[in-house]
Amino acid sequence: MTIAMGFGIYLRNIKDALATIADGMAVTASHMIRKPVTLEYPDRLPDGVRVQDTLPFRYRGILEVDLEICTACLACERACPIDCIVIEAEKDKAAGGLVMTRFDIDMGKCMYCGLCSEPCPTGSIHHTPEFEGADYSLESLVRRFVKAPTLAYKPKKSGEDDPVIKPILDRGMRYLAEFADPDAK
Amino acid sequence: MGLTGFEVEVQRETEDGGFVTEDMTLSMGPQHPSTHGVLRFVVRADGEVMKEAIPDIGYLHRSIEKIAEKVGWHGFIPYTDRVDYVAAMFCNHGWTMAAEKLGGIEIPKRAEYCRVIADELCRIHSHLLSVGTMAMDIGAFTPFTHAIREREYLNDLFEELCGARLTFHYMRIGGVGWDLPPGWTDKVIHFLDRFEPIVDEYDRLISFNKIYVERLVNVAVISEEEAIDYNLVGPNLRGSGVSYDVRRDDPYSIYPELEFDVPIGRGEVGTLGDCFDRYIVRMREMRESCRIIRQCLRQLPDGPVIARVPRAFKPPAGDCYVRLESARGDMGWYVVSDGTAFPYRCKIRTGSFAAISMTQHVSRDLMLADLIAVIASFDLVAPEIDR
Amino acid sequence: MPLDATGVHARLRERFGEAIGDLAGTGRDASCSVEPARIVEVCQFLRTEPALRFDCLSNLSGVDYPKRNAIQVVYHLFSYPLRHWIVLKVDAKRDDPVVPTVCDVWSAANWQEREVFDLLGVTFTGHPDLRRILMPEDWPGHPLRKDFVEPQEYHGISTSRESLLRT
Amino acid sequence: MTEYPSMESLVRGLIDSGAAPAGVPAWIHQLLAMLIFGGIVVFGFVLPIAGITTWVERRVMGRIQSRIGPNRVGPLGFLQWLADGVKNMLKEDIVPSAADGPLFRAAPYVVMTGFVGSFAAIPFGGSLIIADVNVGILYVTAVTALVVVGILMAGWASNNKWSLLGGIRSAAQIVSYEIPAGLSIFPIVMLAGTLSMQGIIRAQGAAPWAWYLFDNPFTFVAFFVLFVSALAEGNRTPFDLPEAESELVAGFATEYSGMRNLLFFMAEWGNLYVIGAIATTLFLGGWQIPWALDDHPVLRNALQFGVFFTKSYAFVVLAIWLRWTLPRIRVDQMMEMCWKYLVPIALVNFLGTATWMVLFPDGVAPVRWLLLLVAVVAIAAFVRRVAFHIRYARLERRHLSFNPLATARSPG
Repeated sequence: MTIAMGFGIYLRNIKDALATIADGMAVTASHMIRKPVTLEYPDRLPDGVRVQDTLPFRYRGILEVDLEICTACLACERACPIDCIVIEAEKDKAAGGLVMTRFDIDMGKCMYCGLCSEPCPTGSIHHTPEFEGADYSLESLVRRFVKAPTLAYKPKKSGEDDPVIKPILDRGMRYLAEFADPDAK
Repeated sequence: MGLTGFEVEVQRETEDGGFVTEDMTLSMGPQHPSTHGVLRFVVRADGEVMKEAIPDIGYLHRSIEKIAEKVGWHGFIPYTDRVDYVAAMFCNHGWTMAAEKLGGIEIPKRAEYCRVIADELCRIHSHLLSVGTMAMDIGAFTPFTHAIREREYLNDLFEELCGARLTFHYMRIGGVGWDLPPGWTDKVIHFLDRFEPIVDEYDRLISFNKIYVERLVNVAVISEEEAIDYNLVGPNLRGSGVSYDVRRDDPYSIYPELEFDVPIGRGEVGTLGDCFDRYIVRMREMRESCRIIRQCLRQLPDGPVIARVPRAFKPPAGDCYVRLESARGDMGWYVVSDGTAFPYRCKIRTGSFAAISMTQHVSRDLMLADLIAVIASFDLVAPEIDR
Repeated sequence: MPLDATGVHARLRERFGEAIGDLAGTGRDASCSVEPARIVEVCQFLRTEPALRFDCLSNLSGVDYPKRNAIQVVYHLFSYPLRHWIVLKVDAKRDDPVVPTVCDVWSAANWQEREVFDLLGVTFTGHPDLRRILMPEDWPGHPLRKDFVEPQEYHGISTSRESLLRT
Repeated sequence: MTEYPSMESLVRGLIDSGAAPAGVPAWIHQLLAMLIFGGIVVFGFVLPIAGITTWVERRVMGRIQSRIGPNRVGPLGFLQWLADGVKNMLKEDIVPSAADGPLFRAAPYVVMTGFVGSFAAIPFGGSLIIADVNVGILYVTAVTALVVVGILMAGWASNNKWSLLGGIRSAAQIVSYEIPAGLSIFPIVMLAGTLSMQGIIRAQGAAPWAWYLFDNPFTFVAFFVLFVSALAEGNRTPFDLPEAESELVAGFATEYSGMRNLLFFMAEWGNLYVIGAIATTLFLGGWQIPWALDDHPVLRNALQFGVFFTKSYAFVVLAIWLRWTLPRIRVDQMMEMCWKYLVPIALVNFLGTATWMVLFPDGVAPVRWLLLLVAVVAIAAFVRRVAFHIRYARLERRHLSFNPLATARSPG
């Protein structure tokens, strides 16, 4: 009796092994016929397509600052949990406002959390879809946005009318509406 | 032909004519293909049979608990992404839950739904990696790539939801960072429609493969009592037949409003509590997660997704302990506040930490190859252990 | 029958009297302090008493309170059969923190105590394998103490990187 | 049956026709001719086939895994194997200081010898064989066993515990699986009445029902036993325990780098073809073609070579396909499978075939037809299953991803 049962188990083991292996092989065989899903980044993309352009709006890539609309409020510097942003600005009566002498971001330290772009009042500091940031030295990863002392932007009550600044500000506000301000629809 | 310093098993004759054999000490890891990051095991083996495997951790210790004391309540959220980077959403959720509990913040309904949808997607995300690497550790590489392929779609979804593929930083104290993007829910539905058959296919490819089953059944059997005694959690605990899921039994967020089953190991092909049970629980949990996401998307209410929380968030002094069901089970956050803008102490008790403390106990007298199956079946994730 | 924290606390008071402090906090976070010397006894009681049956040590953590000159070891206990909770807090002296181990009560305590020993320097007497767990064996100090100062270098390796921002 | 001119007679013919200088002993001619033919076979066939198999393996694996595989070097990435070979040759040849130098250096050559040596007796066509020795099949099984010596040497000499475990596993595995493999060769040897490779092929026919595979139910089973044992001897998944990546890092090859590492893997991939050639010779009618073509020896040999190569290479693809489907078995299960499953079954086949030969000395035609039908039905069922899988879970990236690239047709 037990011998017969044991032999039954023996045969069942063989049957199970053959059946499950065959089914697994059918799955893999079916994949040989299906299309692969690989995207051949970066050099074999369809004509004229940049991956950066296809990324979603919320994508948190390398940080960019539009100095034209930066109010030098230091909200981003305070929000950054790893202190990778440094801003230096001082009041200058002659120039009529805050003058920024330094706006540095160490992209080697940045962890792309997006906390800096949330409190920004104008959408000046924002993430771009750019993600290819490899470089040869740590020093070159520090992005220094202020080339020469710059007057900080002052929001106008009547709305912006400077034709140079307006599109930039519009972009910033749109960014805020869609990205940074969670309440906006 | 100098072969000095070669500590292999040596047979020597003893005085009474018998043989003594020396054990071989193997250092498995921290650089070893199947130690899931940087774990190390000091294995004492007699040929292929292990006498003991002593885990040695700390290679991925990034002092996240200490960082918590330095960066403030909001600023710590991105760091929680790194606690368990395979399933970052849960750590986001745990930290924000703890902070909200301390600060007494009500969060909007829609935010709860967004959190649960993200959590469950993340659970699938994490379980896919777990079952995939498990198959790879057992020697089948193809299931791993299939799992990663599906995971890639999830990454796309997460990228659209929160702008990052791995370190999400989606949740905020008081809600979530962003509402679901337009058209995103349709994509999730499409994903689920496609994913559910893929799970079946995955089952046919590997789960019930005779060789695979034989490798896993009756290996490292953990009884119910042992599992609780060692504080195993999540799929590892349920694999031992304990029907306990924080989502169901100690509900948080909107889980009481949702209908789902808690799969437990049944020992259908071997002994209850073996590696196969732990594995198959994960496979079944992915299906349940699909069910939960579908319900959430159906019931999704309108409204804001974040409550008004001051930037200088200072919860009153006190401590709290919150638990949530992460991909690796019950994750405990013990957070102490002293009323300042910086957390006073944050202790993260993770599922993998308990599981790895158990490996030494369960790995006695297993084969060397079984140790790999045990590591994989526990779903050990090194960053979560070391933090 | 699951008990709430008050019920568990009442049972403990009944059994151990003054060794158990008052109940503080509400709900899940309701905690009571325990005299360090009697913690093993209390845990053993909590684990074996049929009406309590705390079979799971959910979390064991340590908190440094330099102002009170204490390191507090916090035990979060949970019962799978009865689904109730209690939090125990043990204050150890900061200059010589010694707490008896609860390894024999719950196996889960083994590694969690090692972690508290490593990061806060609490010595758990009677622990079978009290070694550093996360930090290197020869690391000076216990990092989660509030007065811990990170050494400038470890075996000749600098522990910090010069900031490129203020140059 | 037509007596085909063998390569040896070709040599003799060359000597007789005076193409070779006189005054030199005939055996030197013979030896030189052998060397030249051997060189042609090794460098013209064996090494390229091992290399190309790596490319085939990676392409097949890629498709199985929804990937593309190598597609940059040459058309469809075909020249990838050459690029890899050149890269490996240029790499540093590291010998660990604690290793046993001479043994460590020699091991890959021993493995290579065992693998290349087997080609001396493997046929390519009716008259294309280096040496049609009368103990051909015995010679092939014997010389391939040299591989285990090399692997054991590599494992021991590396002075690395992982390598040693790999070497020991390999030894245990190959020694064990020689037995079912040998026992599955016996029925064919009995049926054919010869050990010569060409003799065995000539005893079969070109049509499937004239193959030894369908001769009787026992040879039908013996074929599968042989295939499984051969996979184990070739260290292929599910029997890739000696180099089990997730367990033993890279097993016996852990410490090897550059060209020596390449030699090991060339032997591994080349052995796949050897496995296929043996199975084809024994069970699938070898190079038999339905036409005699006595007047066109070149065409005949080309056709025969084509038939033989196709059959053999089908096994290579099958082994690759198996490798990327199956997990790896454990070392105790490997032994259990050999001694509890394959050896008894092989013994039954052996005895069964002997009995069959006594009962039906001329074979039974209906049984042949029936077995052929079984095989056809099994394949048809399998194809239906594949179709089912394709229908069941479609890979549609279109709806899933926001990424417009996702729907673009990927080249290659």
